Formats: sequence, C-alpha cells, structure tokens
Amino acid sequence: MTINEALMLNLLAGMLSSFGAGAIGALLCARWPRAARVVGHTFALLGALLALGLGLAGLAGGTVSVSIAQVLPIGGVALGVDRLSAFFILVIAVAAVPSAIYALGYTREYEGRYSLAGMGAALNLFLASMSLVVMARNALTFLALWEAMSLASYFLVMTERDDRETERAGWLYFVMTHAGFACLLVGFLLLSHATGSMEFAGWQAGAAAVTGTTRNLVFILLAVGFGSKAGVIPLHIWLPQAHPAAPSHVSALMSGVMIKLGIYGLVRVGFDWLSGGPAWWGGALLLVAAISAVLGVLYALVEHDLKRLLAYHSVENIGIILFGVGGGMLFQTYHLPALAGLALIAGLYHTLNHAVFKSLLFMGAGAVLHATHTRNMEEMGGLIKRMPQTAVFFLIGSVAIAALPPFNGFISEWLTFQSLLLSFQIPDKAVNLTFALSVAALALTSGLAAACFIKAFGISFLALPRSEHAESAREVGFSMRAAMALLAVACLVLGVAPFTVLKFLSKTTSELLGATPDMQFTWNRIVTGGSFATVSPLWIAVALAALLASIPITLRVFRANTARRYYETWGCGRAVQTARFEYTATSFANPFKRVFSVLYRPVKELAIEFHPESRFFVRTISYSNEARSIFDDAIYGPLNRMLRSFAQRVRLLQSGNVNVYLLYILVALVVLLVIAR
Amino acid sequence: MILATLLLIPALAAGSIALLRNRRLMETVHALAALATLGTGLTAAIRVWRGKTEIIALDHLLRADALSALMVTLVTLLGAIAAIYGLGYIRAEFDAEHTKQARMFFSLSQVFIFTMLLAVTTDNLGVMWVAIEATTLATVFLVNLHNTQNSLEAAYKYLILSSVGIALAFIGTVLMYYAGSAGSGEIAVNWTSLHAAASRLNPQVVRLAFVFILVGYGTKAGLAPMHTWLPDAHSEAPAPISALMSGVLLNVGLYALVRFKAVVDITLGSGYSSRLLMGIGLLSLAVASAFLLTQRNYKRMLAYSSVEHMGIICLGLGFGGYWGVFGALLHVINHALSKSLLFMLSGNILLKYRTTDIRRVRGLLRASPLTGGAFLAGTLALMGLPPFGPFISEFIIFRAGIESNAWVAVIGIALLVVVFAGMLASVNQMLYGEPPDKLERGDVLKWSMTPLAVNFVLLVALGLTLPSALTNALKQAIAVLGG
Amino acid sequence: MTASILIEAIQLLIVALAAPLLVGSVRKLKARLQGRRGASVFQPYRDLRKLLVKEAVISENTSWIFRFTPYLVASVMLLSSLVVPMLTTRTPLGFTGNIIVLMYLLLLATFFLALAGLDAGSAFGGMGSSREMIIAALAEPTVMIAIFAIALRVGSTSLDEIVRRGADDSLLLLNPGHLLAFVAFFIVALAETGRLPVDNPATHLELTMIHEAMILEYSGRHLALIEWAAGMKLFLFLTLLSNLFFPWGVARTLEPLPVAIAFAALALKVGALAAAVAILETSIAKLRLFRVPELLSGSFTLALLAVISFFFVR
Amino acid sequence: MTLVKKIWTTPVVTEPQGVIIEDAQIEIIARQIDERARKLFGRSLHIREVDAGSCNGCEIEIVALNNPYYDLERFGLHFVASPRHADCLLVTGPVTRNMADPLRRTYEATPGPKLVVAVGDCARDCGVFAGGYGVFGPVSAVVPVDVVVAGCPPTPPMILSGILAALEKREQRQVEITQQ
Repeated sequence: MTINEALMLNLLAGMLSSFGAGAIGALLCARWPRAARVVGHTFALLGALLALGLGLAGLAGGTVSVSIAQVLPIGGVALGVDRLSAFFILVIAVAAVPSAIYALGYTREYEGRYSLAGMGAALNLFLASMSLVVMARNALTFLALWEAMSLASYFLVMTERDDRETERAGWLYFVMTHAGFACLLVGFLLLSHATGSMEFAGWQAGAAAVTGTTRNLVFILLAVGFGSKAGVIPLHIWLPQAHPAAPSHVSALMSGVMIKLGIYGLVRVGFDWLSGGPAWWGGALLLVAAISAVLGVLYALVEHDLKRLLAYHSVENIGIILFGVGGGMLFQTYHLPALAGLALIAGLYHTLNHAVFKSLLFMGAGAVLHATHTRNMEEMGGLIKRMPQTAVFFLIGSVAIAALPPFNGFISEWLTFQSLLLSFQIPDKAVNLTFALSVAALALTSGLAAACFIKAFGISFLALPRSEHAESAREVGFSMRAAMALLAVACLVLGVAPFTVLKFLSKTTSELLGATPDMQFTWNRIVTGGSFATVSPLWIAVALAALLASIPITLRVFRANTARRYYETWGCGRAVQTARFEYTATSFANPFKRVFSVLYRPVKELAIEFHPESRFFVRTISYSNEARSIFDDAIYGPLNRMLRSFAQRVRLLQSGNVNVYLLYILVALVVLLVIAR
Repeated sequence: MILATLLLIPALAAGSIALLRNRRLMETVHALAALATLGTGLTAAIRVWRGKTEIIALDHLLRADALSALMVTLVTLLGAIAAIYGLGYIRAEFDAEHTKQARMFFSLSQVFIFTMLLAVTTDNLGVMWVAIEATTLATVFLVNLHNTQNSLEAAYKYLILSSVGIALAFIGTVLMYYAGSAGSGEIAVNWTSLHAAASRLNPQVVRLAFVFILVGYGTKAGLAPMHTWLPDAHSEAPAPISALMSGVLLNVGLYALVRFKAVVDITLGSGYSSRLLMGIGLLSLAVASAFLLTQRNYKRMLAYSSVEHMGIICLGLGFGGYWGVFGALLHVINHALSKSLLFMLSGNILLKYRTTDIRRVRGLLRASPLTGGAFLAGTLALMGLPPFGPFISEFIIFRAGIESNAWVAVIGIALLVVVFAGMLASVNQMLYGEPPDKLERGDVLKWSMTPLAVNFVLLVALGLTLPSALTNALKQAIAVLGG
Repeated sequence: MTASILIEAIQLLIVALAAPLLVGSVRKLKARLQGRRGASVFQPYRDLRKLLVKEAVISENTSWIFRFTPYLVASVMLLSSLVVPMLTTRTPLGFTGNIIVLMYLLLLATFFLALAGLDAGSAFGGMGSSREMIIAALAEPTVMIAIFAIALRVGSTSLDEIVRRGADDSLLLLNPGHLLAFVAFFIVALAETGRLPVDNPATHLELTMIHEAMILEYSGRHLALIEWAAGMKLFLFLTLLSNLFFPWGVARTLEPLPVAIAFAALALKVGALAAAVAILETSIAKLRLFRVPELLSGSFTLALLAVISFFFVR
Repeated sequence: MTLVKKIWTTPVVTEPQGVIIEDAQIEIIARQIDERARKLFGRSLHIREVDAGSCNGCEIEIVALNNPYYDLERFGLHFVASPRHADCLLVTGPVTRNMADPLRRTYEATPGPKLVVAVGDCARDCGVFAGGYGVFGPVSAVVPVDVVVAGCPPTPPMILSGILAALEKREQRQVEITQQ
C-alpha cells in the first residue's frame, strides 16, 4: 500500500485541529466543568486516534513535509515525517489514546476542585506539542515546540495545585527541564553556526565538517539536554517529584511518552544530525545507561510511594533503552551498521514497550489512588479482592516491566541482551569489557526490577488491607478499566507478536543507518546474529498456556484430591491476624537496603518509648529507615546552597544606603575608564 | 509639524489637568490625550517607516528617524494603555478625598509622556539630555505619590542616583562634543552632525566619552551596578507608572546610549562598545539573577527582572551584527509589552491582597482568575517561554551571540536559567495554593484591564510570527544605527 | 519429525519423572554422609503421592495468585525441559528460545512464587519472598556473564549450538575461561535452586528459611506441584551444567543407540553433579543471609574473569 | 578436609533394620508403621510437633528420633515446619491456658486426613501439673486425639509406636501406649 502525501497531510491537519478544538473547547467550557472534561478529553482522544493513524501511515512509508514561513521567524515552521518521527508519533499515540479514555473517568472527581478547563487545554496542547516536536525539521521549530511541551506538562503537573509538594515538584520539574532546554539551545546554536544551517537536513549534510572540540561539545550539550528530559541519572531528580504530583493519566503520558522524546533527541543526534562519533560517545551513553538502570531500580526498591516507585522505574527503563542506543552508537563507530541497527531496534522497541506498560502501571496506580486516596503502599493491601480487574491489569504491567515472558518487556530486553552480547565482534578489548559490564548491569537491573514489582504488586494488592482506606476501596469506573484493558492487551500482543513492530522498526533503522539490521524474523520467530540466538515468543506463550491447562487435567485424571478448605493464615497459632502482622514494603526492601548500603547510605532511626513502670513493656516503637540520595547530597544540594549563598551575598550590595550606591556608580565609572584605556 | 503636535498634546493635557477640579473631567482629558498621542505617534511612526525617511521639525530641534519612530510607538502605545488602566487604578487607590493626588498623577503622567517623547524625537543631544533629566523629575513625584516613608525614601534615592547618573551623561555629552570640535572644527550639538562627523572624531576622547555616557545613561537604563535606585522606585510607584518606568523609561535611557553607540562605533569600530556592553549586560544579568533567586516582594521581582532584560538587550547590542541588534530591538518591544503588562497586573494584586509580600499572596489563580491567568502568562513571557515574543527575541540574540562571542552567550543562557528558577518559585508561590480565608473571590478593576489585552495579543503575535512590516521597521532602525 | 517429537516427549518425561529421584538421591547421599541410613531414594515420589490425596488448606487472605502459582511454576519447569538439550544436540522446540529465554522463564516462576509468598499476609512468606528475590537478583548478573563467556567461545547463545559446538571442541577443558565459567555457574545454580550454602532445603527454623518460608502456606496438591517443580528446577540446572560445560555423549543424531548412550551419559553426569551437591551440602554450613552477596559477587568475578580471559586469549 | 575424612571414617551409626540393639521394639514398630502408613499416607508421614506446655522432657526424646541412631527419616517420617505440610500433630505437655487456642488453630490449619498423637503423661492427663492454675487440660480436651503415648518422658521407640498406633486406629479414638 502506498501512502500518498494528501492522506498524511489530512491526518496531520485533522490531528492538529482536534487538539486545537479540544484546547479551545475546554477553555470555552470553563464555567461548566463537566462539559470541559468531556469536550477536552473527547477531542484529545480523537486527536490521539488521528495521531495513531499518522504514525502508522508514516511507518508504512508515508512522508509529508510542511513548511510555513510566516509563522516563527528565521526559517519559519518546518515539519516533516520520516520513519523515525512516525515511530515516535506512534509511541505517543499508543499512550495517548488510553490516557484520554482513562482521563474521562479519572478526572470526574476533579470537578469543582481543580480547573478542568485549564487541564483539558493543557492536555491537548501537551499532546499536540509532543506529536509536533518529533516532526520539527529546523532548530527554532523544534525548540519552540520543545518548550511548549514542557510548559504544557508543567501546567498538568500543577493540576492538583493546593499541595505545597506539588508546587515544589512543579518548580523542580520546570527548572530542570528549562536547564535542559538551555543546553539544547546552546548545542543547537553551536551546531547551526558550525554547519551554517538552521535546518536539520543542513546539519546532517554539514555534520562531517564539524570536527574537534565543537563536535564533542555539541554532542555533550545535546546529550545533557535530551538526557535531562529523558531523566537519566544524575539528571533524574525532577522525575520522582513531578510524576507522583501529576494526575495519573498525565504521569502515564509524561513517564510513558514525554521522557522518550529525550531518547528521540539522542537518536537524532547520534545517528542523524551528527551521524556517528568517537567511541567514547557510545561508551559514555552505556555508562550512563548502566548507572541509570541500576540506580533507578535500586531507588525504586526503597520507595513506598507507588507513583514515585514507578517514576524511578522510568529512570531504570530509560537506562535500558540507552543500552540499545549507546550500543548502537558504538557499533556505528566500529563500522558495524547491521549490529547498530539491531541495538537501535532493541532500544526503540523498548521505548514502545515502556510506553505501553508504564502507562498501564501509572493508570493502575491512579486507579488505586482513586480508590484508596493514598499513594503510600504501606496503607494499601488486599486490593486484589476489592479491585480484581485493576489488579489483573497491574499484574500484567508488572510482569511486563519485569521483562518476563510472554509479555512485551521481555522481547525488547532480550533483543537488548543480544545486541550487547554480539559486541564481541568489536576488535577492542576496552570496548568489549564495557559491553560485558553493561550485560551484567542489565541483568542485575532485570533481577532487581522483578523484585521491585513483587513488592509493588504484592504489598499493594495482596494479603490484608493495611488501612481503612484500602479496606473500603472499590473497583474503578468503566472508562478507566477500559483504558487499562487496552494497554494490557497491547502488552500481550507486543509480547507474543513482535514481528508486527519489528517489520516497521527494521525499516526505520535501515532508513537511518543505511544498512539492514542483523536480524531475521518471521511471524513466530526472531533470529539475531546469524544463528547467534533465536526466540519464538508465540510458541512460548502457547506452550505455557497448554502446559498450564494440562496440569489440572492430569491431576484430575490421577484422581488427586481437589478439596479446598479455607482457614486463617498460619501464624504459629496466634490468636488473630491483622494487617500489622504482614510484611511491609519497608521490610521487604530491607535486605536490598543492607546489601546496597554503600549506595543508599541509609539513615536509621529507632525510637522506643517504654512503660514507666518497667523497661520490659514497650509503649510505642517507631522505626524509620530512609535512603538518602547521593545526588542530592553531592550535586544538587551544594549547587543550590552555593547559588543561594551567592545570592545572599549579592543581596548585601543592595544595602539601602545612597552613599554606597553612589560609590557603585563611581567604581563602575573608574573601572570602565581603566578598562577603556 | 506632526512631531510638534505629538509633543504638544501631552504638554497641553498636563497643563489643563493641573487646572481642573472635577475629577471626571481630569480622567476624560487624561484618557483622550493619551489616545490622541497614540494616534499622532502612530501616524508619525508609520509615515517614517513607510516613506523610509525621517521627519525633521523646528529647525532640527526635532527629528524622528526609524529608531525614534520605534520608541515613539512604544511610548505612545504603552502610555495609552497605562492611561486607561490608570483610570480604574487611581479610582480604586484614591477616593474623593484624595483628588489632589489624582490630579497630580494625571498631570505628571502627561508630563512624563511628554518628556519621554521629547527625549526620543529630538535631534539635539543637549535637549535629549534635558528631557531625560526631566523624566526623572516628573517621575520622582509620582514615585512619592503615596507619600509614605518608604516611597519618600525611594523617591529620594531615585532622584539622587539618577541625577548623578545624568550628570555623568552630561560630561559624556560634552566630551563627545569636544571630540567633535577638537577633531574637525565647529559642529552642532545635533546627533546627525555628530554622526556625520563620526569618522573624524578624536578616538581617545570618544573612548572616554562613551564610558561616561555608558555609566550615565546606563544609570537611567537600570544597568548594573548603577541599577540600585530601580527596585525601590519601581516598586513604590503606582502601578501604571511602574509599568511605564519599567517598560518604557528604561528603554529611553537605552535609546540615548544607543544613539551614542552608533557614533562611537563609527569612530572606534564596533569592538569597543561591544565589549563594554557585553560586560555590563552580563553583570546586570548576574546581579538580577541573584536578586531574583531570593525575592520576597513581587514588585521588586519585576523590577529586577527589568534589570535582567536590560542586560539581555545590552548583550544583543554587544553581540552586534544585524541579528544582534535586530534581536535587541525586538526584545526592547517584547520587554516593554510584557513588563508593562505585569506591572499593571501587580497593581491589581496589590489592590486585592494589600501587600507586596510574595509569601502572603497565595492562590491568586483561584482568588482572581483573570488577573492570575494574565500574570502567569506575563511571567511566562518574561521568562522567555513560547508562544510569547521574548522567546523569539532571546533566541535571536543568543543566536547572534553564539556566532560572535560564544562564551558570553553561554554564560548569559546559564544565568537565564537561574533567573528562571528564581522567578518560577516566586510565581508558583503566588499563583497556586489556597487564597487567604478573608479574601473575597473575583477580579478587581475588571474593565480597566481590557487594554491589557493589547499587550497580551501583541506578545503572542510576536511569539508566533514576525510581520514583514515590523521586520522592515526594525531593519530601518538598524540602518540608522549603522548595523 | 516423529523422532523429534518423541525426543521431546522423552525429555519431558525424564525431567518430570526423574526430578523426584534426583532429590531423593541427593537426600539419600547426604544421609549416608551424615552417618544415617536415610529414606529411600524413592521417598519423594511417596511424599508427592501422599500430598496429592490430601485436601488443600488455603488461607482466607489469599487470592487467585496463591492457587495459580503452583500450576504456573510447574508449567514453567515443564516448558523449560523442552528447551534444554538433554539427549541430543537438536531439541525440536529449541528454537522457542535460547538460554536467556530459559533464564527469564525461570525468573517468571520465581516471580510468581514470591508473589504467592506475600499473598497470605504472613510475615514468614513476606520474608521468604524478600530474601528469595535478593538472591535471585544478585545471581542474575553472574548467570548472564557466564552465558556471555560460553557464547563468546562458541559464538552463539542458542542452547543447541552451544552443546553441538562444545562437543566438537576436544580441548574444552583446557580452556581456563571455560572452567571459570563453570564454577561461577555452579555457584549460581546452588543459589537458584535453594541449596546450601545459600539456603537450607531441610531447615525447620522459619527465621533461617528462604525458599521454604515462601511455601509455608501451601498444602495438598499445591505443595506437591511446588515440591515437584523445585525438583525439576534442580534437575534442569544440573542438566545445563553438565551439557553446556561437559557435552560428552550427547547424541548428534536421533538414532536409538546414540540416544541411549546419551541417556546413560546424562544419568552419569547429573548423578556426579548431584553427588557433588550432596558432598558440598554436608561439608559446608549455610552462610548468613548477608554473606550470600559476597559469595555471589565472588562467582560474578569468576564469570567476568572467564569473559576477560576470552578477550585476551583470542 | 578433616571433615571429609571424618565423614569417610565414621561408620553408619543408624541401627540396621532387623538387628535389635537396645530395644527390639523399634524394628517391629518400624515395620508395622511401614505397612500401615503405606495404606493411608503412601509411606510418607510428615509430622508437626506442638509443644502445648511441656517441660521439654518429651521434646528431648522427640529430637532423638531425628538423630542418626533412630533416623526417623528412613521410614518416610519427617518433621516439617508448618502444619500445612503435616499429616500428623505430635502434641506434648499439659495444654496450658495460653496454648489451648493455638493448639486448636494448629489442628485446624492441618489439612486432612490428619492424625494427632499426644506424647507424654502430661498430654494424657496433665500429669503432675494437673489442677495447676495455668493448666487447661489434657490434649484431648482441645483437639481429638488418635493416640496417647504415656511416659514421663516416653522413650523414642514408644513415640514411634504411638505414631504407628495412630495409623492403625484412626477410627477408634483414644488409644494408649504404655511401657510394657
């Protein structure tokens, strides 16, 4: 099927007008919250569906380029869709469609409390700017849309605005993202100065001429800028603050999609704009990937705020994606484009997968929050009985993010492993070793991620409710469940039928790298590196299902006792079981905290209040065990303190004394006169 | 002739208001005069731009080229907006018992407009100097309109510092004149003559003169370290006046500076003034960022933000080249629009909350949605976010910067991030959260706010597009400056 | 084709049926080493049969996860038995996945087992889950690096390929990297299957339990499935150890004689490894929980050395 | 190494089946248990010990069952950590007030079919503790008892034979094993 440009253009126009209508419509309905909610989200849904179409059409080979010289000076607005853009539009849409559906129900309780008009407008703007930013084809268009995206998401983060914590989170988020933007700005300007063009096409053409320090500087700046959006460690600090503060469908979008645009940028930088660089670029990315992945999951492990835990997992997953991207860059450096393609496919596939399961998980967390009004896992428990469907969806998300078969996370992580393992073809011992350590880091990450999601699901959903909130929780409404169901199905489909995506992805990377990736696949099987490795996700799923079915049948055939008797949990015969007997999230994480205490540097506090009569009777015990963030202690804390103390010192200049002020003028005059000579 | 009319309208209005007793009549005269000034100003400006010419009147005393036209447009436009907003604001601030203050306000406002217009339309450097000194005198009383201890102190500092500054500028002007006379016989104290003779000036003296002018008019433009009067004066003045002082008056100071720069660049090459401007621009940015990081008074916050933006404009001028100057001029417009918008809104907030303490202003978005929303938009514009004008002008400036002096540009961008962090924290604090219990909901001065829509629309328009008319106008202005 | 299906069926049966025997044998050998007579090697079969006729007492607090887990765990082990090359170098279903797939399948089982541990809300179960997961997580890097070491040597991560090419390589044991990887993998196998010195499968003390603590709530047929699966897991790991590192005697064709020889070889190799496990378990004490990471990092170092040695010998 | 050497040189100390060293009963009992248990539990019996208030004398004897001399495991008997895994409860001691409820719960927690063997005089009739203020009563007052093994404490062979008796007389409750 050939996709003509008119269709693409129509889809693009339709998408933009839907988002536009949503934004304006929501604002117009400011007086009627319900109408604002419905209008805003319905148009968002429509726009997202059209974006889905646009993404698919683009992946199928459709291209479009729009340029409007009148809007924005210096080159005007330039948009275009190639396969890479189309893929990211698809990623955006895949998360946006369920998010819009979910939001319809989720935001119902915001009516009368928070501005639904503002929220609907911001959501539409957010979706529109995200879909457009990946289509940008010159520097100013990209930067303007990039900032618009940050701005819209900032508004969304600030939705629940009464909270001081939200305020701080919004501030930190916007400042970090703006700092990242500043890096991008400098990087873009340097690159356009060096290549003499503001157009991306010009960069690609002129990149070869950019050498030496400028080239490296551009890479570093852009990597830092995009990295801060992606949330790689140590630029991640905004993520665990902003994601919990935002409404859950927004967290889903931010975590599932927005941070991926950082990945988009990195892919563009590495494979398109600068098209390749020295080995240390890729090596640095691998290092960052390893740190982000391992530390991300470790911080998630000790986190008991469900949404914050998920946010840390985004850091981890960005790390996993970066293994693919960084590995791809290294392969490219060593002129192994086929392997670079494989690595990039792994990274991009994980990008899509993460968008799917992380959105699912955030929505699940949102449903829990909706039902229990708490994000603290220590107050949950037993929700699987009260919210059975949500529990199933969350479980599917957990299994998928833990990269276990037969769900989607497994396939992309498997591909990542393969691409890392195939690195032995590079004839450089130091690089080989880097890859070997990356393999270890990835393996550790996946093990820890599994542990973390056992905690997340087990503590929140299983056993007895730990608080009255959890006790009285009820299943959430239809639209929320429908959205989660869609994503859960997507997790499975992407897990058992990866060929659907790989087909497009291999074309995408071929387009980018000019070489076919080192993999073959059919509808039921993926082979990488010649015969290096195979996997048949479909067969695994089918065989597992068949065996699962056969065991009960076999048991029945052999006339096993099928009687079941329900009785209390075994607790050595103690009289009652309450939720306080249960293992808590803190205790679950404790071994990890001890083993990795070097990284956590935990601060323990134990306070026991004894009975006044006897020390053998305890009145209250409080125990807290907090992990401290190295990065706050080592980077951001000092930076903040330095800036503040600098500001305080400068403030002393404004003493209020006119004589002193006059002195300043005099000093300025004298100094300038001295300089001027 | 049109230039004379332009100056005459505010002058006459000021005189007549001073004689009036009826408050309503005062208001009418004030508003009509402002609108008339706007009409005349626009006509004059358009004539200049259209005809690609300059208007000379009163035997070269008055002269408007493309750069003047730009300034005239800004002064009259913002003057009109502030005047209309001022009607409501003054009504709310000064009841019938305080008609004296109201009269003083209306009358001095017109004087203020007059002096600014004079400063930007005269060709005579001496007259310009006098006009700029007169702006100080006009505004000093406006700053002290409330006649409190704080406002008196602010006015006093303002007067002293501005006068010292302007005295230095006088020395600079004289030196400039001397440089001209010493080099090539007698020349008029006109900018045109000086400009024509620029290549023949004595470079050593010009060097010296420019330092004096930079410090002198820099004081008026609020550049660090001569900015110290600014936060006090701007925060004490009534909102419409702060809006004009911050949005326009600073630019008038800068205008004077730029006029001399054009001459100096011909004599010494652009490197000399560029270095000084970049240095002082960066210093302004740094000082402002430090103050913005720990600011507790929103009017002072806006004032320091002005210092910051003047710094950015200086950077743009310093980076030079077509795009550097283009960006700087565009930023002048953008800053004027956004800052005046914000200062007028700060008047609303002050009326509503009766405090300038950021920590005591909570839940603005909830308490007065319209004011809050506009305030948010304005600060976003000031912080350089799309889709507002400053985003574009800052982009253009820094693009020029990377090409001419990358390190300065990078430091500038880094300082802007600090500014961003500081302002965002303050704005967050004000906009969100629960408003104080006793505060009643709703916006104040609803109808007076309507002209602010002009600022808003223009800001968005400039953020999204750059009309060719404007580009042409700026191009002509750059040509005047020899860019 | 028929032969391949037959081979698969045989493999499935071997794992399913021989797993309890393997457990019984290890126990018997341990008993003898401890100076006891011990139960018959067939005792595990009896235990399983008995458990199947008993009723299942299930905690009221549990959900379907608790009941589903035993079936899943057993299914995963059966599926794994189809993937691991046991008798021949060609497992027809081998294409379903390479060794990484196998490891992730096993992790899937552990995942659900740990969830089930938390399901009843008992402190023991939670404790077991937590400990099981930290060991599983820490073992993971070693597994992957050991796999990397093997993959480097044979140029593949496909289990069939590894066995086939390994069998061709007569100088296998002279390769230092190979031996290092073996030791590393062996330690990991002990950790993964819950053997000493990481976990004591025979403990009665809740506070020292890891695997046992998770399954403390299970009874009847559920317990039977889990015990059976644990046996199969041990069997699978020992088979992997023997066939990946000592692929002697594995049949290259599907003819009856080589397959029979392969069967005998497998029995011998697994038997020898089982004996090694038993001797090890008798001669060393269980490590404290927080010493286990040191053991695992030691094994990780060995595996990494194996990889490094490849790059430097190459 | 010394350990391995020791293992190597120490003979098997478990008495072989068919040789009576100290108490001929063991062998007989063992064989009987073998047969009975095969019928009901398929030659596999998992035991959960419950100390319901004992002086721990009986426990010492029970622990002795695990040592290489008696080596209970060879008969397919095995002590387990959870009543969920158990087929048989071995209860010792007079049931104290605090232990009555836990004992009942343990019984309930054990999946059926199940046996209860009360070990020791105290378990039978509270022994010397009868009438104590903390004593609730004999085991039979709390849970249905299949077999009672008398003795203070009973010897390991007696306990073994108690378990055997339990297997034999499931239908008839309350059997007593006393030293002959």
